[in-house]
Amino acid sequence: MATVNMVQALNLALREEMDRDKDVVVLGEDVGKDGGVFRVTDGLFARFGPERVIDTPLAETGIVGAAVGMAAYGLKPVVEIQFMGFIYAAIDQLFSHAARIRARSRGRFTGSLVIRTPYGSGIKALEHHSESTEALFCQMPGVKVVVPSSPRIAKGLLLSAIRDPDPVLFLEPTRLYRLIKEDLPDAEYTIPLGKARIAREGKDVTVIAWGSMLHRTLQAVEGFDAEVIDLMTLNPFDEEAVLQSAKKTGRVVVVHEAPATCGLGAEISATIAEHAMLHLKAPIVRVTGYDVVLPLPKLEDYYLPSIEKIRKGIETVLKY
Amino acid sequence: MATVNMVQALNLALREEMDRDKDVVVLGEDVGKDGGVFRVTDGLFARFGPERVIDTPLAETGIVGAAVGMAAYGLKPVVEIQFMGFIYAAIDQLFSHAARIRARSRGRFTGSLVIRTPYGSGIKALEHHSESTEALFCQMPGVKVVVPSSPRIAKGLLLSAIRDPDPVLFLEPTRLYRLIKEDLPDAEYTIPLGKARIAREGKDVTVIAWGSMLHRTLQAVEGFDAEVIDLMTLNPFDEEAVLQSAKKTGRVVVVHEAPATCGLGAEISATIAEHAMLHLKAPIVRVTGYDVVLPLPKLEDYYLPSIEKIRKGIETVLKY
Amino acid sequence: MPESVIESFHVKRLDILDEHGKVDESLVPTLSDDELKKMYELLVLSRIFDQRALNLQREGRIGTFPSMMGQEASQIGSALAAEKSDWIFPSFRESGVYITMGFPMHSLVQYWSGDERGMKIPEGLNIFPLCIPVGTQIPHAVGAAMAAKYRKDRVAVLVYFGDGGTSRGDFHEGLNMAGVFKLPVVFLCQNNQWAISVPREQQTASRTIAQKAYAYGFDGIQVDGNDVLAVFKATKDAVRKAKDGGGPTLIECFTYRIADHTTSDDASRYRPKEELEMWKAKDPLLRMRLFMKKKNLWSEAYQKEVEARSTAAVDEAGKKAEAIAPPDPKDMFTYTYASLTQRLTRELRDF
Amino acid sequence: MPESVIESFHVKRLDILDEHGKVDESLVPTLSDDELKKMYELLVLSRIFDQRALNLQREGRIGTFPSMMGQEASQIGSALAAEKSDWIFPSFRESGVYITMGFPMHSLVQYWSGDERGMKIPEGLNIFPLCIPVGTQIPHAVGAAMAAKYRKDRVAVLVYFGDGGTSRGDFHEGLNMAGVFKLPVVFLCQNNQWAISVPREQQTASRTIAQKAYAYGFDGIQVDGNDVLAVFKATKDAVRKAKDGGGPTLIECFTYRIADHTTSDDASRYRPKEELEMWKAKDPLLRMRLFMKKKNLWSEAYQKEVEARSTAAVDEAGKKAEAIAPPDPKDMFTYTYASLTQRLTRELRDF
Ligand SMILES: Cc1ncc(C[n+]2csc(CCOP(=O)(O)OP(=O)(O)O)c2C)c(N)n1
Ligand SMILES: Cc1ncc(C[n+]2csc(CCOP(=O)(O)OP(=O)(O)O)c2C)c(N)n1
Ligand SMILES: [Mg+2]
Ligand SMILES: [Mg+2]
Repeated sequence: MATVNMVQALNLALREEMDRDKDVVVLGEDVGKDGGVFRVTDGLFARFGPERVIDTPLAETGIVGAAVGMAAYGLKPVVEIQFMGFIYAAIDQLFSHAARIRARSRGRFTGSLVIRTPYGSGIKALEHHSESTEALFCQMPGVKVVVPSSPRIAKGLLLSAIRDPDPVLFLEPTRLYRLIKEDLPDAEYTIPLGKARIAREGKDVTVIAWGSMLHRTLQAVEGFDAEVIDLMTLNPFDEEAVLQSAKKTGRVVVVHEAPATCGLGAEISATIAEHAMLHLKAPIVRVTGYDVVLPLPKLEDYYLPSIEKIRKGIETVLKY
Repeated sequence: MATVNMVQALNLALREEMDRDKDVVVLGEDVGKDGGVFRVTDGLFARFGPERVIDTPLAETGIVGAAVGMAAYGLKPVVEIQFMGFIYAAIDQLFSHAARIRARSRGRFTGSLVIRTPYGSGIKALEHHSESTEALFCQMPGVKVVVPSSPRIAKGLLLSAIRDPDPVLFLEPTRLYRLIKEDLPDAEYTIPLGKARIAREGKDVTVIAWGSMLHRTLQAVEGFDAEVIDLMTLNPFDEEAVLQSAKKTGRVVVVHEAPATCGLGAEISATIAEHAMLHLKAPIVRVTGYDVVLPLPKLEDYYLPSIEKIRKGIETVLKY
Repeated sequence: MPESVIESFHVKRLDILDEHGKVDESLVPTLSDDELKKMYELLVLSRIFDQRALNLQREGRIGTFPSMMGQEASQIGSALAAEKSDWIFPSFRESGVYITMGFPMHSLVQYWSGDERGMKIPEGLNIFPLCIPVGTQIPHAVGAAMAAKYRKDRVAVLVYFGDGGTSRGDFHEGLNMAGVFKLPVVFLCQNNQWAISVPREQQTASRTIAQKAYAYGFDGIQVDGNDVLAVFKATKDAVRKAKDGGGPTLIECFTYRIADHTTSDDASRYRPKEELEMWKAKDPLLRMRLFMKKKNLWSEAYQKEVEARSTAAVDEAGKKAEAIAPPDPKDMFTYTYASLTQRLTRELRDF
Repeated sequence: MPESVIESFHVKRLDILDEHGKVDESLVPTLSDDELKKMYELLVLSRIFDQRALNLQREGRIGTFPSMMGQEASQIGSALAAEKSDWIFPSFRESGVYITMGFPMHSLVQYWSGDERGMKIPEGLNIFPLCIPVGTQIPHAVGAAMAAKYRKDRVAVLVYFGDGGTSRGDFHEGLNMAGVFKLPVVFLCQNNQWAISVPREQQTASRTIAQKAYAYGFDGIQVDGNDVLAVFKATKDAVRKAKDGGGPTLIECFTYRIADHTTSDDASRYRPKEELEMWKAKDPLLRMRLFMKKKNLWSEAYQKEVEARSTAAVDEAGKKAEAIAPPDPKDMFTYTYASLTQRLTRELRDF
């Protein structure tokens, strides 16, 4: 039983899956010799060689576009985009093709590929290195979006993502890369996409979060009888689990670091407002980043939902 | 007083503003000699010449990227993207730069530019020619998103968009281009961004829509005492108007042709669920396109919110 | 030491069959009479299919359609140089390529009538559905070639795009990757001189499209795109080079879009009539006919017979397409994901 | 008629000052002694600033920092060829360019400490904030040049990017537009042989970066990027050509990234030590010193004096930056839009 951080867990998942299935290839900038700027692909180049662990030119459109062709040919490409802030150039290929090739070819070709990318704030990084625009991708039919919240979960979800027949955007919270260590079972395991996880049971309020905000949330709920849901798959998200908990507690707080406007919190809130309204005892509160251009490190902490802000949100809904 | 359709109204707005302000330039694919594939820039090339009405190479990233540089230099570029389905390659330049250059340069440079693009379904077009992904753009702080619903409104909003100091995505509903004619006042007028419009007063239910769906909505509400809001500016949207009406009627239906998931309806619903919950008598219902890859013409009508579907949504909330 | 030349390039052009049916014997590809006839018959069939599609559109039986008229030699000549096992990535104007590769014509008609079921790719045919966002198919071809190389399959990948497509970042990123990894790709640019209303000189300032290959470290060549023999030879050579590990080639087929951009376009708004007339004289079918005649492979009777056969096949395709029952509205839920999500299940239930 | 050559190119390389301080007199740009000294002093200042920044990062007083060590000649030589009225679009490694253009050093320190206020561009200085998404600044420069041309302003636009940047679609679309519209842009590629861990040969298969210009119909030239005189001359010529309506030029500064990619990188994981040593011998400051010495413009005393002055200026900048009070948290609401939206007003109120 290995005790590992998330980087190591992801690395293990890649290595084991590449050992198991030689159709799995890794490509991206600096994923080879360098092992990726966060070392998630460390050692894979030495183990599998340059044909399977491919250092590409600096070209996000081309990388994801090539992955579409590889997937159509029958491989299982796992792309690394160095930071989520650099994925925008790949959106056209992801939305116009990866998400649609199954429909366009009536199932003959699939966009079965994974795009891994570090995301989120909280590591005092340069501009464009702290993006959290997950909701952009949840909006496009055909794309799946996954965010792990711990090493164990990261490994299980990544294996499922690689084996999934549809394109999966796999968002890795940089803040969690080395923050937590966990024991991994030796036996192979996967965690299904599309299912949420009750991270903590409770009766008075449901708090929904994912990625690095899940941890702040778990700290924030101390002292409340709160149920905490770790969404894990953001699209398609586990409506049933969310609605069930919302109906049970009658109070909902959604936490994410992206700005409020059109963030995933909006979709979750709207889904509840549409399908569980009569069970609600209080307004649905969103605790999110502000609707501003992401500030640089000096103001990062003021931008992010803090434990205090999350507690305030919970207290607000508990007032009713 | 001229009676014109939306294409003519937009053309007038461009011509008058270019006459008024020589910093305004138009650029895009086929906007010159051809006058744009929908003829919105018809006659501008002859009137203002190739330096101001610029036929560009086929390069959406470069076009919007160049517009960022033009705006920084002090011009007011009005970009035409031939169809919204081709805007994805420009998202990186729009999100990473147009939306942020003001913040990045601390106000020294601004992303004061307009991106016009035909959008929406309902004209039996080819794949990628019916996109309605407006919510993608509402999510990015720094970007404004505008959708006109009539010729008169289109002219007033486009003038405001061109004069706006921030980047504006101006979405033109292709279905409305030639559907409606309206009289335009001879005197110059503008319609402020950020303000919604009560298209119809009512007491029992608030129905929120924009663009081509507004017209279906106005037909659908026949016989109901419904208040219809034409949002006009999708980002930043007029929260006050929306909340005021929602509080008044206690029942809300949002209509848009984009899929439900993470559509703008989600944000509107969430805003109401957060700030007007106690006034609500019924769940907030979204009548939207399905969460599928947009079908081709033969199934288009089944995909779009129909008058019947909108009426069903209204009846649903009126049951409470 | 001072100013020194460190690299030189020479861009070549290949012409074999001229407008008068005269050929450069030293370059004519070795093709049997049957192969030459097949080539010619495909040119005729494509032309007749194209004309029919334009008629169907006028009659409102299909939607917007992009005619390939004038580009038959570029499409048939290149597609004939591919084997069935090769991978083909068309753009949106490649009816001639689909037909040559054996894609059912009635499916094309069905697709253009607004029915996605027409793009169901038959098993065993490695051709991609047509790609509408200009240039975006280029990286797909590069990725397929990476996969083929990784699997050590002896296949070439052909990807089609226009002169306008060369301006897109996808072109650049795709060709650059193909050069770096020395991939078995043949980049086929049909330079038909126009991108809707934008003439070739305003699309790029380079004298040729072919020379763009040198930015990526491989060869480019311009061929007379109305000369089916030249296109065939250049593509055949590039396909062989690709399969032999020689890496990618960029082929610029210098041709012309005779029709409007699509049926929604009116080229008279922006295109000089004289230019059109000048190019009509370069018709790829005409010159091939003259060549065949010299070889005693062509006669009036043969022409009539070929046209009759082609027309019958196109009639058949039209009938077959029209006979297909409209899609079940629920069909739209089928292919977004491999299986229905919770939400899609609910939406389908309430549909 | 058969296979004919229709276009030829010759890529040139410019070298003026070699590693031993020897110059090609026929090519040395005419610079006064004061101008040469200014040039040398900027090389020294940039080097000292760079070293200081690396120290500040080690001490945790600034965040991640990309060193420009080894590229001083490319940056100072090119920036000195621009006038104050010209427009400059740096990438993210151009400390030397900012310093040469007169951007306050303390602002650079402030910016790298994670404070956006450091990127407030002083009025009258036409330099863009640094650009982190690789290559995306290239279209901005092209747009600014379109605007300048439209306004008939006699300005050149200089845009900086790396070898890795040439792989991005933005590079392609930007250079292509510049060629089509014959814009006054100087494209300055600092080919420092590496894009983080990706060596130049894996970035593109073309022998040179310079030759990529011919894909866009204008000239490209490779210069010894460690030779400040060659970089200055090539840029000066390109700037003049731009202002005279001659259109764009691509300049490949052939240089080397001596330090790690950034302070978060460890180049020893992927880069051969010998290569690094080989390039250290080509140090741009050293050869300029030898040249100055031959011209009796350099002495030990002078060196000490220049270093002292530079160190004092850098100390001063550091102090000034550290003395700045931390930003007001509410500052983050100020520049997203020209004025606060309804929502931002609420968020600010509840802040
Ligand atoms: C990315 C993108 N932008 C714009 C369009 C609209 N459009 C369709 S075809 C076309 C011109 C294409 O020209 P070219 O590449 O030369 O191909 P051709 O039409 O000549 O066959 C344009 C602008 C598109 N389909 N995709
Ligand atoms: C679009 C984009 N992708 C990835 C990155 C991460 N990254 C930062 S610098 C760099 C390498 C850049 O190499 P080059 O262009 O040669 O410039 P250099 O670092 O050598 O100065 C990469 C991959 C980025 N900043 N932007
Ligand atoms: Mg063309
Ligand atoms: Mg480099």
